[in-house]
Amino acid sequence: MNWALLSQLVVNGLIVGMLYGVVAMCFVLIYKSTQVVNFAQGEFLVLGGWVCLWFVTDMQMPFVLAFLFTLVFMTLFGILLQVVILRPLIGEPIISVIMVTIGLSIFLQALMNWIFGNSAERFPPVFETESIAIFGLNVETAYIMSLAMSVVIMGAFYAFFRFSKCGLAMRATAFDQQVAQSLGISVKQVFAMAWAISAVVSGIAGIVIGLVNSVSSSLAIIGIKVFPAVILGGLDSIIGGVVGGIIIGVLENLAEFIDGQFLNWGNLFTIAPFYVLIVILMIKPYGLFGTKDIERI
Amino acid sequence: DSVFVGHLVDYTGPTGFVGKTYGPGVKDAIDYVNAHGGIDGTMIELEQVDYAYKVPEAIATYKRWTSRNNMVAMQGWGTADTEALITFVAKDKIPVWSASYSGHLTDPTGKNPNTEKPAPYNFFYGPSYSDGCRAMVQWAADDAKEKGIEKPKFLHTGDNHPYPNAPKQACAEYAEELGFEVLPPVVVPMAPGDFKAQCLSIKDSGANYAFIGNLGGSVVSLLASCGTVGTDVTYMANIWGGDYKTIEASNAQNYIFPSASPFWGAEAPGMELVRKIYEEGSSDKSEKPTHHYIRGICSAFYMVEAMKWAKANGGITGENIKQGMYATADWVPEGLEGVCVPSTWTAEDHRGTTIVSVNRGSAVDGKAQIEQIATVELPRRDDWIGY
Amino acid sequence: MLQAAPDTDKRPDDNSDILLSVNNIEVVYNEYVLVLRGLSLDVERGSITALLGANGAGKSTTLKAISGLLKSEDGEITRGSITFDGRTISHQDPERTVREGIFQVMEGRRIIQDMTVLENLKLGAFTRSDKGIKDDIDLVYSYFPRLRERKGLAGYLSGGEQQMLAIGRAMMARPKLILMDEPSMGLSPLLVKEVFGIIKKLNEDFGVTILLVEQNAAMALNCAKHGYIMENGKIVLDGTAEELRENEDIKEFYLGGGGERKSFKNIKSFKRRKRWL
Amino acid sequence: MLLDVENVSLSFGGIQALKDVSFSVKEAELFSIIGPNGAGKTSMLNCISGRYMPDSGDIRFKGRSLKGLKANHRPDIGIGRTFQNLALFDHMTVLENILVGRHHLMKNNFLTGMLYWIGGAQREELEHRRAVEDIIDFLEIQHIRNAVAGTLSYGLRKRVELARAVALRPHLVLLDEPMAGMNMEEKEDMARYIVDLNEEWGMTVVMIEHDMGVVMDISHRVMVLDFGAKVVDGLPEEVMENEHVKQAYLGADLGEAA
Amino acid sequence: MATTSLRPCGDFRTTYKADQYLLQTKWIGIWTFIAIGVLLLGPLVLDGYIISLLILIGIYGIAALGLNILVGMTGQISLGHAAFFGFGAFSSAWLNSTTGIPAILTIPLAGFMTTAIGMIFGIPAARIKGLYLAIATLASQFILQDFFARADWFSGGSSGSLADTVSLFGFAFDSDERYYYLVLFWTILSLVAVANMKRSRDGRALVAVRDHYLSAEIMGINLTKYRILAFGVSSFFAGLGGALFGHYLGYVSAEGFTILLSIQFLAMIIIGGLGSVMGTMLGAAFIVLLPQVMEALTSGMFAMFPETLATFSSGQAYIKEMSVGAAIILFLIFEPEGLAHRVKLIRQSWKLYPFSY
Ligand SMILES: Nc1ncnc2c1ncn2[C@@H]1O[C@H](COP(=O)(O)OP(=O)(O)OP(=O)(O)O)[C@@H](O)[C@H]1O
Ligand SMILES: Nc1ncnc2c1ncn2[C@@H]1O[C@H](COP(=O)(O)OP(=O)(O)OP(=O)(O)O)[C@@H](O)[C@H]1O
Ligand SMILES: [Mg+2]
Ligand SMILES: [Mg+2]
Repeated sequence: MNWALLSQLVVNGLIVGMLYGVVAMCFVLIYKSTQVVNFAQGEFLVLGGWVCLWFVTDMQMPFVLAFLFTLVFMTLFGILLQVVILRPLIGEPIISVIMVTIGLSIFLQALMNWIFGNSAERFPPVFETESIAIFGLNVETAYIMSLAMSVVIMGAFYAFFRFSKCGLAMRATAFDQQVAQSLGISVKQVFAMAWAISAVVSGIAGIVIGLVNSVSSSLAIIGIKVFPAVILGGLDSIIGGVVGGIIIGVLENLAEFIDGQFLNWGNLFTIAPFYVLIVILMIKPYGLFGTKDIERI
Repeated sequence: DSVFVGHLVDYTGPTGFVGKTYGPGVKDAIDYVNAHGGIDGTMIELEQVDYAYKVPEAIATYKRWTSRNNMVAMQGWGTADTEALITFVAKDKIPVWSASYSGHLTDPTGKNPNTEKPAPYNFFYGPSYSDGCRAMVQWAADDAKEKGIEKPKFLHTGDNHPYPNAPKQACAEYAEELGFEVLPPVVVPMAPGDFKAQCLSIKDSGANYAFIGNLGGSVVSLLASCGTVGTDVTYMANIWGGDYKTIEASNAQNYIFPSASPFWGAEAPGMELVRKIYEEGSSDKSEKPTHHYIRGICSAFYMVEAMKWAKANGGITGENIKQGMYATADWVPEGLEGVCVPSTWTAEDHRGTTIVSVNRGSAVDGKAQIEQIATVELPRRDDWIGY
Repeated sequence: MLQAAPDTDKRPDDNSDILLSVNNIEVVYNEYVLVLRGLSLDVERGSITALLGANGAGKSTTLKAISGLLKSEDGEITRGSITFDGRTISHQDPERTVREGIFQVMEGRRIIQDMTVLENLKLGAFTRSDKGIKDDIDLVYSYFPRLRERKGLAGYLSGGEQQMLAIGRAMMARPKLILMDEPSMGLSPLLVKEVFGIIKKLNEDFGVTILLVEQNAAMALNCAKHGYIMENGKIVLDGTAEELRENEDIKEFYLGGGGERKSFKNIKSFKRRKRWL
Repeated sequence: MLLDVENVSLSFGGIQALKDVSFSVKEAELFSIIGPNGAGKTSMLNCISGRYMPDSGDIRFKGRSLKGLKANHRPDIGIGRTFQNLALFDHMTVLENILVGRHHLMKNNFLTGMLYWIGGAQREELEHRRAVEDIIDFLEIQHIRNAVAGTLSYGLRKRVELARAVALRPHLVLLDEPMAGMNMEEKEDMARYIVDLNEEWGMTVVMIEHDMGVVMDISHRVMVLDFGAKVVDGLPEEVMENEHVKQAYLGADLGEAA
Repeated sequence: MATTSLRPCGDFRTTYKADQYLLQTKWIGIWTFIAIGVLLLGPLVLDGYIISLLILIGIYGIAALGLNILVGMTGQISLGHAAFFGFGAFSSAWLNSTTGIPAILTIPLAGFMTTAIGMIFGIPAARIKGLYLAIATLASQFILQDFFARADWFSGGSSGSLADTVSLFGFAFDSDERYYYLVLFWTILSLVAVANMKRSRDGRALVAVRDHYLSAEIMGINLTKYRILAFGVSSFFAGLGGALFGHYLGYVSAEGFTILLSIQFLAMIIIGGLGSVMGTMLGAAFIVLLPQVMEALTSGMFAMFPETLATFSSGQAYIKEMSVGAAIILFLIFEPEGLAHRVKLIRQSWKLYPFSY
């Protein structure tokens, strides 16, 4: 039993999982307020990455400034999206809206390939130390940044849904748009807000992922990779998203460990999370923190 | 008059990373040929279609070409479309030059017991994936001797998909032959992500040489992650996994990868023509081409010369072009001396070349520096046909 | 403890101006089902107006047309107009209409099941920003003590409890005009009286105008000032509550027979359905 | 006795929805349950129809204990019901909705269904279609036969629900507030249907209803629940005399039809 | 209120039998037979390109039909349909090559093999619902994909496996024209079968489970049984389609049965109209034709005004792909309920013509 390796893998899992968690939160936010699963999530991430990279390399901005500009851009992007595409779909079948996000991902994917190119591009060094050692494992500095951020974002979201009137409005909209309207809630505004916030958070995550992996369109797959995380935590639970992310992160790494050390079966890294996912769902059908729907007649 | 050639490319799909650099090579080359008299007067009508790596689109497009444009030959792209079309092209007698170099495409008669799947009309320029990997291993063997490692360890990394798996078994067997200890493969997803976990496994396994079966973003992520983790393993790539873009994006060090042509900017008699093709070509000049671009040119030129032969010997038809491919041995298209490796195709053996040049690349403050460090010539072993 | 909402502190009787008027509207569902065939009605400021009619007559549709909630059911107003306080509100977004002071109590409870009772009440006051909210919650609880005890999700409430919550939500909103769709549905006799008490109170003390759709015609006509009877998407009869209470047909079909009603048990034979058209 | 409920208790977290309630319903009886809102009436029906399993106590139907009998097997032994909050299949037509009621009486499955003409699916469908049409005629909903249930008005949906319950061909039919949202005239119709079901079709009826007029007139016996506990049961007149009922349910002036 | 009935005026039925006809009105019947006739004559007039498109539409249509049973009728979203499609393709090839059963038979057999697999992967549906289930089906996608790459004995691993040409009594379906008839046969069969299922007991049960599973249970429907069976039935058509696909290509490779295809299947049924049989076919046609049309449009545009578009010439491929995405978005904005819904409304309006309501 190789404890050193195991511990390193676990640490890695925790840290990478935290990032999954951030992306998961973007899903949850959209779902919580519109019941839509956003298949274009991955593209949102990549967009954030590309835009920030563009500010840094082509606009020669210092990273921090570029970072902020990216967030502004993503906000506008989110709102634009809602106004142009999602507003006409208010009150339409959810599944159609989900399909639209799929169309959107095709569109964005192609657009970004065109504008930013198909190949991967590396951020110029942002932190003076590219990586730092934790328990003997070198970890990209960017992750530490994301770690801090995700904690902040999580707190903010939590408070937002717990205490603010908007939080209530969003949940009401998610439950039944017609009822929400009858209470004077502007479904449009709720959607706009949800998509804007989600886009911003995606932007942050995208930048981190870009810093670590270099920005490339194929990173969009992460959008689908976090599905298990989201479900595991419970579709409508912010905290759940993060916990789910961490669990999946650690799982992947443990799977890799077991695979590499004992089974040599290959590919457990990708598959294991899904097996576990199914098992957990069989025990807790609404994930770890998801609210179960009311079965009363 | 003119003949029709279809050209499948993937610019927008998952393999766009390299597709975007190979496709233009083919197109520019054909445009150049047309601009300079075509095939002794016969123009080549090339239609380029981006099928985004989607099989049904590839099929539909192929059918359109065969039924509407009576296509005589085709320039294909990836594993997905090439394999989906194997039986069609054989039936329709349409030679295809794919950019998928899977070993089993090199067996036109299907006599290899391992595969028994004939691919009579499939051609490609360059070493098969298996041979590419074998060459890497052979180089590694010498390298290990120099370094004085007496039983070097080798492992294969890559996703569990046809493309990365193609050379897996063949390469492992050869490594055993050469006295490597072959470790169980490490699976790395084809989609990029954080691969520190895999890097830790590789590091822990104590491998000296790791073969990278993936391409594009995935390779970038792997090299980057392993760079962070800090493994002292020599990474050796598949031919599509190694180019200056990958090296620069991943900030790789001492990255070994094969090639079947000089790199952009290298000096060789044939590079003159390559440069002309590039300048006259329509591809965007924003970034400098990779060696995939040059391989695209070679692939196109072999087809063109086979067509020339066919025209001289009873007309440009699929069958004749196929025969044209067998006409010359140690064949270098005219004007591309020193660019395309001398190749030989026969009716039993579609391994064009088994000569592989081995390169080492490192990113020095963001710019890739690549040097050729060896040339490996593999024996044309019969048991290696088609696999 | 409760300050009346502004501009509604007049006595209900001394104002005879029209708050809401629906002029000859036509409503079509999914582009082919014609439901309202030129319906018109007026609601006097500060009054209670009852709207009665058989199942499927189009009462709920009428209310939805006023509040603008038709859209989300592929319904649309193809003809006619609706004016509220002199402003035309047909075709305008429902949330806007609510902000302008029309609140609908929808048919079939429609409370937000995965929220607590309290959250539901808070949402009732979504458009309000004044301080009164806390007190009003207590007011609602004082009317429906059951609700205070129910701490879980509203979805688990009993049918009647949900109905109470729906009404409570309307009390929280404090609009100019409340559209009530069958408020007494599924309530025990005791609570039915209670609810009509509330309706009166809202109207008299807080000057809220009320358009009341109710199957319990007796009760409705008791507290209403004016009444409309509709059939197949049209108004077929209207007048003051007294007039209607005296009308023979109304007696027979809505109030249940004349003086002493015949037992439900003995209604064996088919009854000729009186129709006004 | 057709139905015996013996000391049934049921609680949800803190809330005691039912405190050992016992009562029994005779064959061919028309039995009403009344009580304040939240008294536990619907919960009682849910226990009988298998939606909830009682925490303690037992329910016997035709002498056979229903313990552990899944809800979806209860139609087979002859229990059918309607729901207080509409529970129709909103995207099906009225006809299909009612046909679903025949589900447990039909044999054809995916395979024979797909073959339809071969293997008798068609014959069976037509038989049951006939049965359903009788119910449609009986409840006078011919005109909406092909309407999509979700688009119907509240009162009409209630009626379709009754039709669906009748289609189960139950011995015991449980009706949860069948007359909510109906005007006097329609209540009279509804009352007629229920009485006919009971007298002509010989069904035993357990009905929850808040309209005292109807309850008094048509039910043979009445049970009153309050706070989950049984207050009284007996003939309608007796029950109406009960002080507790007057106070907690009817409110001061008694017996008056709501 | 007769307006809510979907019957055209002047079309009275005298028997319940007549009322349950598959082809609701005389005219629909006539048109259907005309359509089938045209399709039968197709190969005589149409060129190979169109034929191959029709073949693809048929094959994907069959598979999508299966998905529509699962998603449209039962309300269980599946993101793993492509995997079952692939499984069908491999099973048929495998059965045929190992047992020597003629391909014409292995095609339906593959359907049944896939049914078994589908039901195994459907077991979670016993407890999991909605989007949770949807993501759980992602698992089947990845697990099966992994299996294809791993199981050389079954799928030929990285070098794929050969699928024989189908032949019946010595008549080989070896050309597109011939294969077209095989596909047409199975397509029509599947359409009729599903249409029949929809109007019989179990079809209704599925829809009931989707619309209101609580009351469905009280009405005597065994939820678990139907939820899992739905997976089985849907997988059958996936497998059937896959098998036809495999033998059409003659060569099956694990490439191309990815999540992307699964999503495309979803697109087909959503665009076609959830729960609608004919709609599924329209949706399949939409998705198969869209890229072709866009290709033609874009290349046509660039051919027409080369100089004005010169600046974009490098972007042609991207513009095409973008317009595919845009087309899907726009379509759903204007027709969120799918093609079937639009067709229905059009039928309504001309039935009630000249009185619009
Ligand atoms: N979404 C819809 N689509 C199509 N038709 C509809 C829709 N909603 C209602 N209808 C039809 O409109 C007519 C009137 O419905 P409405 O709900 O307004 O009646 P109502 O007067 O409220 O009846 P009730 O007293 O039973 O509630 C009914 O015939 C109904 O079938
Ligand atoms: N699933 C559940 N979870 C939690 N509490 C429940 C549940 N079902 C019922 N209750 C509670 O049990 C009590 C009885 O509910 P029930 O629906 O039986 O009342 P009821 O007699 O039908 O009232 P009504 O006449 O208003 O329909 C209610 O207070 C309700 O809040
Ligand atoms: Mg109504
Ligand atoms: Mg109840």
